[in-house]
Amino acid sequence: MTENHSASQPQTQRHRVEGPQKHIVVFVLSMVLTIIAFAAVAAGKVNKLFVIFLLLGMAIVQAFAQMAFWMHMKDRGHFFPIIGIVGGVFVVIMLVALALLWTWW
Amino acid sequence: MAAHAHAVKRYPGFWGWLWDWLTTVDHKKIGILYLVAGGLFFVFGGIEALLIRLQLMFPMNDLISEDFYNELITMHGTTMIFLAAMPVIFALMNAVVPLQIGARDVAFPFVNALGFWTFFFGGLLLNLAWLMGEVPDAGWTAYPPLATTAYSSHHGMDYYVLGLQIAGIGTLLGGINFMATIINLRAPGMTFMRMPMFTWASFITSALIVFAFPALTVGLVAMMFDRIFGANFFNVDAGGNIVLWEHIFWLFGHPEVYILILPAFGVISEVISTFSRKRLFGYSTMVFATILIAFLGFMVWAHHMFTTGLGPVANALFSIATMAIAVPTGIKVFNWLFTMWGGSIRFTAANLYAIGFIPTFVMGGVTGVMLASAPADFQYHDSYFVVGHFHYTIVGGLVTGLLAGIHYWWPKMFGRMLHEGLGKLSFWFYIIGFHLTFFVQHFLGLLGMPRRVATYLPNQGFDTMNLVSTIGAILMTVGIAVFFVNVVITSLKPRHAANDPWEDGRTLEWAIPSPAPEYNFKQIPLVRGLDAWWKEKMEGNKELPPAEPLGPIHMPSPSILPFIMGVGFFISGFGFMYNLVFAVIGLVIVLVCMALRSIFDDHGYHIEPEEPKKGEVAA
Amino acid sequence: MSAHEHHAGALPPEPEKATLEGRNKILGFWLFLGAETVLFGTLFSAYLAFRNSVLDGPKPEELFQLPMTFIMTVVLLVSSLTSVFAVQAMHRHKTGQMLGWMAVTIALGAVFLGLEIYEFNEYAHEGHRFTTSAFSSAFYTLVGFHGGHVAFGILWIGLVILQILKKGLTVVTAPKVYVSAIYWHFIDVVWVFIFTVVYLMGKV
Amino acid sequence: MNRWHAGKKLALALMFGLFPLLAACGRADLSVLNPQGPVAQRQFDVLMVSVGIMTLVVVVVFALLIYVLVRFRRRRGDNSIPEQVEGNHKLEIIWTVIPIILLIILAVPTVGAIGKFAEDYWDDPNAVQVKVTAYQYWWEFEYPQYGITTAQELVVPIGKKIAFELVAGDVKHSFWIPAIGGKMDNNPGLTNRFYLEFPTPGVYRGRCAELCGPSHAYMDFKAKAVDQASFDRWVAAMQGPAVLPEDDNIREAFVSKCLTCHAVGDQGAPIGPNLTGLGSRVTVAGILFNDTPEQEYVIDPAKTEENIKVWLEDTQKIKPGNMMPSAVDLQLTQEQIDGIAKYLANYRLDYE
Repeated sequence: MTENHSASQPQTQRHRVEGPQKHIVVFVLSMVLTIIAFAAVAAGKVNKLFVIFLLLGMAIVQAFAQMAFWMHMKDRGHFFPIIGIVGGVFVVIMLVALALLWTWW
Repeated sequence: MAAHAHAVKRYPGFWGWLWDWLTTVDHKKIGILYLVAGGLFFVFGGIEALLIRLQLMFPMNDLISEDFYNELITMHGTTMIFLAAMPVIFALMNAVVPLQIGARDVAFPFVNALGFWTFFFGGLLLNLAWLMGEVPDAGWTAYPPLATTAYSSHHGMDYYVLGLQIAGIGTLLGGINFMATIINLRAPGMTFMRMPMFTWASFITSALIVFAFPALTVGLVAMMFDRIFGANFFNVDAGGNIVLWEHIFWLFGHPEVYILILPAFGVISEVISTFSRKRLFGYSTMVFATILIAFLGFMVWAHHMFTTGLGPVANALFSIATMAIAVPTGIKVFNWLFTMWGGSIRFTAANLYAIGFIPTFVMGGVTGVMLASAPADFQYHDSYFVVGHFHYTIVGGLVTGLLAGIHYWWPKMFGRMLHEGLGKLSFWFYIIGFHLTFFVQHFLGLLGMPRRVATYLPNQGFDTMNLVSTIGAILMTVGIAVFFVNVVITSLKPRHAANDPWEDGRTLEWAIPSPAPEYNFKQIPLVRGLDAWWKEKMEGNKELPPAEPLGPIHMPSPSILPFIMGVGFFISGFGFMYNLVFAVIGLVIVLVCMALRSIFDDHGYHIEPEEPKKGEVAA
Repeated sequence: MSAHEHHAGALPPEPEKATLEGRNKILGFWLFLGAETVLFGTLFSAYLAFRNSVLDGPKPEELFQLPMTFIMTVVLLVSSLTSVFAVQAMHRHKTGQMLGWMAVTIALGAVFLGLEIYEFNEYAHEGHRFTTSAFSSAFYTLVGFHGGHVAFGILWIGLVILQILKKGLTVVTAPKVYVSAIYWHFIDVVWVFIFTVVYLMGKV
Repeated sequence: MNRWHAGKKLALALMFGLFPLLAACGRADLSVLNPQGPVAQRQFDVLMVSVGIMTLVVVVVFALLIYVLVRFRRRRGDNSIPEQVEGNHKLEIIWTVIPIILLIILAVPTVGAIGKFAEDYWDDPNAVQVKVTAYQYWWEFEYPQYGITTAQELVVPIGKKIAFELVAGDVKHSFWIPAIGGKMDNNPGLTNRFYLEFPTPGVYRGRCAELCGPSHAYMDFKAKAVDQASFDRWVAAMQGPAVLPEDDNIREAFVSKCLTCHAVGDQGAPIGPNLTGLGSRVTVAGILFNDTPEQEYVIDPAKTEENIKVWLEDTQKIKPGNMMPSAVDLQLTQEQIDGIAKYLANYRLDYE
C-alpha cells in the first residue's frame, strides 16, 4: 500500500469547470458500440463465438468509458473507489468462471 | 453498564437509560451493545453445544431425539458464526478501531447503529424459531434439497434464510462503515503503514465482508425465492442445480472463515507485543501476509466441495491454492514468536489467552493443510476430523483470540480491570477443556465417525473418545462460566482503571482515559510513528501531541431510526413467512425511515471541552 | 470540519466534497457499489449456469425482442447522460439546470421501468413465468433485481429533488446529488452487461 | 479381529504423540487408519506424508514457544525496556521459503493421487459396474452388467476394480467405506463416478457422510467382498426367480402389503429397498445386527427374525423420518408379521 496521504486533511482541489464535450463523446461511443452490438446479433450470420467475444469486448469498453468519465473514476482521489470496483470485479470473475466451467463440465 | 455524562438531553430513570441505549450512535456504546448481544447469543450457542455433547456422551444415547439434534447442530453453527463470533468481532472493532486511528467516531455513526440493530433483529428472528417450534434443521450450510420445501416443509429454514439475510445486511453495513472509517478518519500522521495491526486486520476483514457477503445475500435470496415463491434455482426437476448453492455458499463461506480469524490475528499481534514490551516483529510482513490471506481466501472455496465431484483439475487447483494460504499464516506465527523473543513477557490473563492461541491455532492450521490435500480429504471430509479442525481454528483460534482481546481492552471499554486471578483460572479451564473436547475428535473422524450424527452404535471404538470429548466440553463450560463470574464481579467494583492500565500500552487508545470520553480525543492527536503512544512515552511525553487547537467538538445526534428500521426488517421477515402484507409493511417502514433520515438533517451538537479535570486522570 | 462552516452563497467549486461528511458519504457509497458488483455478479453467474435449463418454457432466442431491448437500452443510456449533466450543473452551481436534468433522468428511468414491466407481462403471457424453469427464475431474479434498483433510484432522486427545492443546493445536499448520480450510472453500467449477456447473447 | 500392522501402529503412535486412547487404530472394517484396500492405502500414505510434515511444524513451533516463554519471561521488578527490533528479513525469508518447500513435498503426492483416483473404470469390461442410488436412509446397489439390484449390502468380488456411479434419489448423500477408500457424494440430478478395490474378503462398514435428515446417523450399509466364484454364484442366485412365502395367507399378505413398494427377484415394485436374499444380509435396515457377539458377521437367522419384527413394529423408532410404514399402519396381523419375518430371515442366498 503506497497510499499514504492523510485522509482527514481536506482535499484542496483546483476548480476546473468541465465542459460537456467529453461526456457527449462517451455517450456517442456508447451509442455506437450498442448499435454495433445489436446489429451484429440482428445480422445473425456471423461466427457465433466471434460475436460473443465481440459483444463482451464492447460491453467492457462501454462500461469502462462510462465508469471512467461519468462516474469520475479517472479523477484524482479515486484510489479506493477503484479498489472497491476492482475487488468486486475480481470476485465476479471467480463467480462467472465458476458458472461457465461448471455448466460445461 | 452505567451511562456516563452526556451532553444531549437525557431523560431520568430506567426509561431514560433504555432510550439512551436504543438511540445511541456512539461507537463505544455500540461496541458494548454488540458485546452484550454477541455474549447472549454465545450463551444460546453454548447451551446448544453442550446438549450436543451430552447426547454424544454415550453410544445410542437417547437424551434428545434425532430431529431435535439436527435442529441443535444447525442452530449451534449458525448462531455461533453469525450471531456470536461476528458481533463480538464488531464489538472489539467498534471499541478499539476509532481510538487506535485517533478518530472521534466512525465515518457513519448512524449506519453503525443501524448495522447493530439490523444484525440484532436478524438474530432475534432466527432464534425465535425455537419459540415458534419450527427450527432450521438442514445444517448451518443448508444444502439443498434438504433445505428446500420438498424435504423441509415447515418454516424452520425460512427462519434461517430470512434471519441470516437481515443479520447479513447489518454485517455488510458494518463492513462498509469500518472501511470508510479507516480510510478517511485516520489522525494526521497516521499513515497506512503506521496503523496498529488490529486496525489493519479490521480493515482487511471489513473488505472481505464487503466482497463476500453479497454472494451470501444472493444465495439466500435464491433459497428464499425457491422456498416462498416457488422458484427453481435448486429444484432439480425444473432444471435447477444443487451444486450452485454449494458454490455460492462457500464462495461466501470461505472468506467468512478469514473474516472471523483475521481480527483474532490482529488481537494477538497487539496483546503479545504489549506484554512483551516489544514492537511487533516484521510489521510490514504481517500487513502483507494479512492482505495475501484475504486475497487467497477468495480462491479456495471449492476445497469444501472436493467430494462433490468437481473433477480432478478443479480438485488439484483448489488443493494447491489452499496449501498456499499456509505460507502467509506461517509467517504470522513465526513473527509472533519472534515478537516475544528478546522481550520481557508478562503473563496476564489476556496474554495467557494470546499465548494459548498460538499453539492451538497452529494445530488447527496444520490439520487445515492436511484437509487441503484432496485425495486424503476424501477420507476426512464430513467426518469428525473436520469437526475437530474447524473448532481448532474457530474456537481455539478465534474465540481464544477474542477472549484475549476482551481481557485486554476491558478496562478501555468499561473503565474496570477484570480480575486477573479469575481470568487465569478461566483460561486454564477453558484451554484444557478445549483440547480435551476437540483433539480426540480428529481421531474419531479417522476411525470412521461421520459428522452430524445424532448418535453412534457401540463397539466401534468411538465410546471412550466421545466420553472424553464431553468431559472436555464441560470443563470448557466451567472456564466460560468463570469468565462470566469475573465479568459480574468486576462490574460491581469501582471504575478506576488508569489510562494505560497495562503500563506497556503502545497504541493511541492507551493515551486517553479509561473508559474513553464521549469525544475520545480532546484534541485529535498528531501521530509521529508506528506505536505512537509508546514513542511518546519513550521520549518522556505524558500526552500525545495535538494536531488541532482546543475547540468545540462536533458530535452526531442520537437517533431512534436505526432501531425502528431493525424492527421494520424484523416485521418484514415474519411477513415473508406468514403474510406478505406484513412483509410489505416492514419494508415500507424501512424505506420511510431512510427517507426521514435523508430529509431531516442531523446538525449534531457541540461539546465544549473543559480544562483537564483532575478526576478524569486516574490517580 | 462540519457542515456549518459553509454558508449559502459561498459554495465551493465541488460542493459534494467540501465537507468530511460528504467525502465519507461518497467513499462509503463507492464501497457499497463494490458490494453491489458482487451481488450482480452472483446473479449473473446463476443466470449463466441456468441459461439452458428452459424445460418446456420458451427459449431465450424465441423470447427476446431486440427492438424492445434496444429502446430500453437507449432510454437508460440517455438518462445516464442527463445525470452527468445534472452533476456538471451542480459544479457550476446552476441549481435550476441541475434540477431539470435530474427530472429528465427520473422521467427516462420511469419510461425504462414501464417498458420492463410491459416486457415481463408479455413474457408471462408467452409461458415464461417466474416458476416455469430454473432459467426463468434466474432471468427474472437478475433482471428484476436491476429493475428494483431502477425503481429505488427513481424514488431516491425524486426525494433529492424535493430536498433541493426545499433546502437549496448546500454542502449538505450536494453529496446527495452526486451519490445518487453515481448510483444511476452504476445501474446503467449493470444494464450494459444485462443487455449484452442476457438479451444479445441469448439471441446469438 | 483387528489385524493392524505393528509398524504402522508404532509410527502413528509416535506421530500423534503416543496418544493413549489410540490403543488400536480402530476397527479394521471401519478405520481410515487401518486401510484394507489400495485406494484407502494411497489415501493413508498421503495422510502420513502430511502428518509427518505437520508434526515437524508443530514440534518446531512448540519448542520455540516453550523456549521463548521460559527464557524471556519477565522477572519480578524488571523494568528494563527490551530492544525494539523492527524485524529481520533473513529470518522472514527463511520461514517463508521452508513452508513453501514443505508444501511442495505434500503437493506432489497430492496431485499424483488426485490423478490416480480420477481414473474412470466404468467402461472397463474387467471392472464391475455398480450404480449406487442413495435414498433417505437406505442404499440401492444396481449391477447393470448383470441386471440385478440389491440394497443395503453391497456384494463385490475381490481383486477387481469396482466402478461406482453415484446418484441420489432425494436429498444429497455421501458414499463412504472408510477402510476401503474415501467418500464421494451422491447428488440428486448429477452423477459422480469413482472406483474402489477390495483385495481381501470380508465385511466392511459403509455409511452416509452427508447430513440427509434425522436418521442420517443410521444410514449405514455393509460392503461384503467375496471371491470371484462366490460372487458369480451370488449373481446367479440374484438373477433367479423370486422365492415367495409358502403359506398362502403369508404370501398373500407379503404380496399385497410389502411388494407394493419392495421387490424380491422378479416380483414387486422397485420403490423401497430390494429384499432378495434378506436372510443373507448382516443387518436389518442397515443398523440392526444379525450376528452374534461371539462370532462377528456370522448370521444367526433367529436374530434376523427378531430384528425384522423389531423393525416392523415401529420403523419410525429405528429410523425416524423414513418412508416405511409400521406394521400397524399396514394392518398386518401378528401372525402375518411372524410369518413374514420367518420367511425373510430364511430367504438366504447360498453363495459363500
